[in-house]
Amino acid sequence: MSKRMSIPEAASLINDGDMITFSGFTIWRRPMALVYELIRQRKQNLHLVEVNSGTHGDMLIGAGCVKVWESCWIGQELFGKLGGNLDRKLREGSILVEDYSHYQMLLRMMAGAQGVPYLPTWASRGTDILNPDYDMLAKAGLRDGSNPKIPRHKFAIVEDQFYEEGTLIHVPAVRPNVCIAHVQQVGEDGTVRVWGQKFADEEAIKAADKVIVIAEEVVPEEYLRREPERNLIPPYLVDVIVEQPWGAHPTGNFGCHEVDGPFMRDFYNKTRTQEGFDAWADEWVFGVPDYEAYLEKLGFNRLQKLRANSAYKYNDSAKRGTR
Amino acid sequence: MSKRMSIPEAASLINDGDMITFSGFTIWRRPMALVYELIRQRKQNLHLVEVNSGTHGDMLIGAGCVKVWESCWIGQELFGKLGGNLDRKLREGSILVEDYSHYQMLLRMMAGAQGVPYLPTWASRGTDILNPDYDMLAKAGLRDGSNPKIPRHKFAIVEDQFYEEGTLIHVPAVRPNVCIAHVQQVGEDGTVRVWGQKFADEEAIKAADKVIVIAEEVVPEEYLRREPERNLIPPYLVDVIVEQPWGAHPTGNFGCHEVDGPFMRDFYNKTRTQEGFDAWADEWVFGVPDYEAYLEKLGFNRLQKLRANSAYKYNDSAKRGTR
Amino acid sequence: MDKNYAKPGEYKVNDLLAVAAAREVRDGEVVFAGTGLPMLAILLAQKTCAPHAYCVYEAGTIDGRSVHLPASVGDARCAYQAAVASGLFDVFGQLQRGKVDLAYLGGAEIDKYGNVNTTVIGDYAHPQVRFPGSGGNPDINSMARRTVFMMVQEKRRFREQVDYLTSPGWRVKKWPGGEWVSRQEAFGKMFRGGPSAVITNMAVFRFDESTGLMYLDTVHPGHTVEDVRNNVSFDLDVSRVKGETEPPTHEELHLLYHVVDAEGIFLP
Amino acid sequence: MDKNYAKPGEYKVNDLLAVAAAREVRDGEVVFAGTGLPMLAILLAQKTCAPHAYCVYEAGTIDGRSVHLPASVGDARCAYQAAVASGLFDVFGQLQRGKVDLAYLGGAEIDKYGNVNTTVIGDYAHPQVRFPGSGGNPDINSMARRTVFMMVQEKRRFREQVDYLTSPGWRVKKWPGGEWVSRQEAFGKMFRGGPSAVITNMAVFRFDESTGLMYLDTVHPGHTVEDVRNNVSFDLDVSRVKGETEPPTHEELHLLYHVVDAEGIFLP
Repeated sequence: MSKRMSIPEAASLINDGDMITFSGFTIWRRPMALVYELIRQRKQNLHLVEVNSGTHGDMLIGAGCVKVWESCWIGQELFGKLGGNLDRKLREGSILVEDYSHYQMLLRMMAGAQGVPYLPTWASRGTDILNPDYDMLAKAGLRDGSNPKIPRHKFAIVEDQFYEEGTLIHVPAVRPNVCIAHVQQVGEDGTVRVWGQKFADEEAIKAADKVIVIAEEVVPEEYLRREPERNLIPPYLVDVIVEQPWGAHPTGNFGCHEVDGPFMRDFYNKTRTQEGFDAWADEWVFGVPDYEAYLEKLGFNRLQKLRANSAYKYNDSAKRGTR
Repeated sequence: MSKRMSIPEAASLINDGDMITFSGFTIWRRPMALVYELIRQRKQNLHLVEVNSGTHGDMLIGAGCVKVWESCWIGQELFGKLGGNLDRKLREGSILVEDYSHYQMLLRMMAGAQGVPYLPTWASRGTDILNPDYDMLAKAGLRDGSNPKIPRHKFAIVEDQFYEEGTLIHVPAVRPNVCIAHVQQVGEDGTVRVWGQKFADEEAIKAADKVIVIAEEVVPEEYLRREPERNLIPPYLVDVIVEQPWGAHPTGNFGCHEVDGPFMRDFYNKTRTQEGFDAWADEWVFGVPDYEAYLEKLGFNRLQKLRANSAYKYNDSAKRGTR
Repeated sequence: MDKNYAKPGEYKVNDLLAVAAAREVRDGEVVFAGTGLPMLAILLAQKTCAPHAYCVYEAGTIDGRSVHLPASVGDARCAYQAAVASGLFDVFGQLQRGKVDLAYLGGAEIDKYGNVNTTVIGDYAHPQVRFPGSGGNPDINSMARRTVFMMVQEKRRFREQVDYLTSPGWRVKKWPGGEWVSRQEAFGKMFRGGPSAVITNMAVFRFDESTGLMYLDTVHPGHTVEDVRNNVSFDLDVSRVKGETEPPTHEELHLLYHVVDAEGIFLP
Repeated sequence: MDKNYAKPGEYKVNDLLAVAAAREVRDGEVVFAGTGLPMLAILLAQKTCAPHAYCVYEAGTIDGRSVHLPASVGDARCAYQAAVASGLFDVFGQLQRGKVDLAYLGGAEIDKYGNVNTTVIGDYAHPQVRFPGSGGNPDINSMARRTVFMMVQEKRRFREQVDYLTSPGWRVKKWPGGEWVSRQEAFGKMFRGGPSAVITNMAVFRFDESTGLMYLDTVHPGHTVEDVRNNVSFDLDVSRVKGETEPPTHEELHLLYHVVDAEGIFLP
């Protein structure tokens, strides 16, 4: 009973309206191969809940796949300071945005991962993040309990009884339908190894009901199990395995390849209007039949120049600045 | 400003009445060298708060160092099924015991590590662990807020407002004065690497106000930093470093040495009475000036036969069973 | 496949316990196991009825493929060829998240509702004996889908009511009030199941989930219903006895003595 | 040691920002830094006034010794020779535990109490511009002991009140009611400090912790108090001006351009 699938097969498991989360951090190790395919399959009404977002999220939003976005940050880092598509859709009123802080989003995911309905925190007291006037899911009538994935409250403010330290914030758990993760290595049965920073991958994977893992390479379980301390996730938490080298492009991947900054900047610059987005997508998403064709379009030498040095774990030779 | 100290110097940092926690799990990777020295220095009124206990805890209790013990388990595993000293002291009424479940103790430590006064859980509903008649610190008048380390309540029972999933248990944070940890490797500045299972070490170290790390070996920081994913704790969370090979004996240590079962069984059998304990301590604690003398008394060949095979990470040749 | 059963006298009581417990595992399940007989049971199950079962140890190893039997869940042997070696926060978190299908547990005393005591005999504040304590027993037993208890059959251990309710059965105390209610009522939406079998040296017991009461399911070869009744101090429901417990096969005994516990640690 | 200061014209405004921010670090401190100028500041501090400071990046690396400047806190370069490479739960947990002494932050708008907006311009539900969002700004700013903001000095950015209070200053909203109270009152026992400096292209500002109000501390060489006042849209307290901001030294500039950002990523 192999868990192996192709990118299109894996994408077909995601239903319109699903709550989705992702591996990675801002513009690092995002499951782009599957993100492109979700756009190609024209998914609708997705509910993204992310510890933080980035190029992948802004792309799904630009493509009109997203109805609700709950997170704390979106942008392209050095390569485009806004989530240009989110900015446009929000100004148009065609997307619902619910703001939490970064740590609050992490704790929401951790609560999901740990099977409790909420976690307490001191983070972000005093801010408009807690302003009930800005509870956009409530204003949209989505906190009535009819959707079991949407909690009845954005927050609760609760007094500490144990040490009398004051009022804490309870943030509700997130339990996405699907987590889509891009990682460096997965075993044939599903043991996951992530190199470098783990970001919030463990929490995102454990919080989700279904887990799709796209890996640079599928390796023998026995190999990963020689050092079980280095592995993040056991096989039974992984439902689908896809082998897709370079599957995180244009985002970066520790030990594998650099961020493709020019690609990202081009995306940002061209997609500030919907017409621009559509033209960009016609070229890079709908204009190629699949991810292999996308990589071929990028070309060998462009990718080769992004490859990580195996000692440094990043590319140390490409020109990045002005000197 | 070196953090290096001797075992006696490190032990002298612990004050009578301090709340203490430890690295390890049952009879694995306990900081025994320092535990022996605490007994030798005749510490009094210690308040042990442990995710789980074992030989080290029962030894401190037998020596009369402990006033309060909060945990979920004590024993010597296969080598003595009870915490014989705890059993005796509790029957005598000379120790206060507060029972939580294992996961509750872990969450208490995690709450301390994460800087929140409590965490919620579904664990152990329906049991006498939640029985207010069995809140022994309250019965002893210790939950009046006068000791800032002791929470005002053993538990709180709280309704979930977000998903209406029912009543959760809030368990209070633990913030020990000191965590004493035995690990395999520490860098000169304090970066900690633990091999194999981490148990609850990360939580115990992060929850404590002061951290004493005893290591099999002190190694160059640069060496540990070649693979930062494998390290558990950064230097600034470590206050004191002691190099003490075999410092976990008679408990076992992944990658280093086996549990010394016969030693442990002998301890268990001989210390079921106070007279027995005192005689045992006269031989193994007060009868040797320091840990080096203790190891010398055990002898080279006894220790050598416990040494781990470097591929297996445990000793694969000593006779363990009847075949 | 014809089963080549061993006859009474060809196996010891612990062999039967391990075999009966192993048969509770369904293939592909995630199983929490403790030290001793539970380890034998899950390791045997992986070699017989449930080759794709995953074994999780409380100290923080997942799906180890030990080549030498661990003598404790903290043992370095647990990590050998494991999928993950982490710590308690990982494995207990997965348990709370609902990822554990089955767990093996033990106890000093049990009552007719499956409530177990591993804490004290006698008055809690002034006990006659202090046991090791709860460990993860109540955590696992309140959050796994099914639990199997392995116990010694004695009248004083099978009681109308236990001295201290360490681990929750099918009728429990609801706090803060402490009133006795069904497990289903106490756990509400977070009810996932509960104790599904108690396996002793004499018999296998199961539970009526609506009344919460323990009943006799099968009696081990060499014992009678009457023997069992005489070793239980409450009024045991024997109306549903299905017959004899299936004895170990020679194949299972071979695996136990020559593969699972080849060193003779738990099966001397 | 005599300091060999650079003259106006020998350095750019970002050089001064990085240098001024670096000087806020005390040796041995644990510092949270974000992408860009904050990275330059902590890396410069480690090479000058605070050789034993520890740098923590939000994505999960601690005390890296990068040989190539990271272009993002998620960058693989952050992990080079780090003490620990873990994830957000580790580093935010340490922050909440009170282990972070100082953090560098930024913002699009700031008010006279140091409240910062990085979320929207205009009405929250129908904004004129949507910024990237809070990120960790409010987490760090509510739980670190001191924070230093690095911002662009413009009248429209230094406002009487920000459009959205993303990150808490010295007078904040207390929920659930939303009344304005002092930070000390809002945070109670968990008050640990707060914004200690705002460094812009024109000046350094600090806060009166009792009134919560921002005041002008020093003015950068080449600017006047009047210049600063003209680029602030609230009534700025200039009564405590200490004089000119200490300019960069040639040594600091050398480190910035030839060691810290040798590739010219943030300092072209």
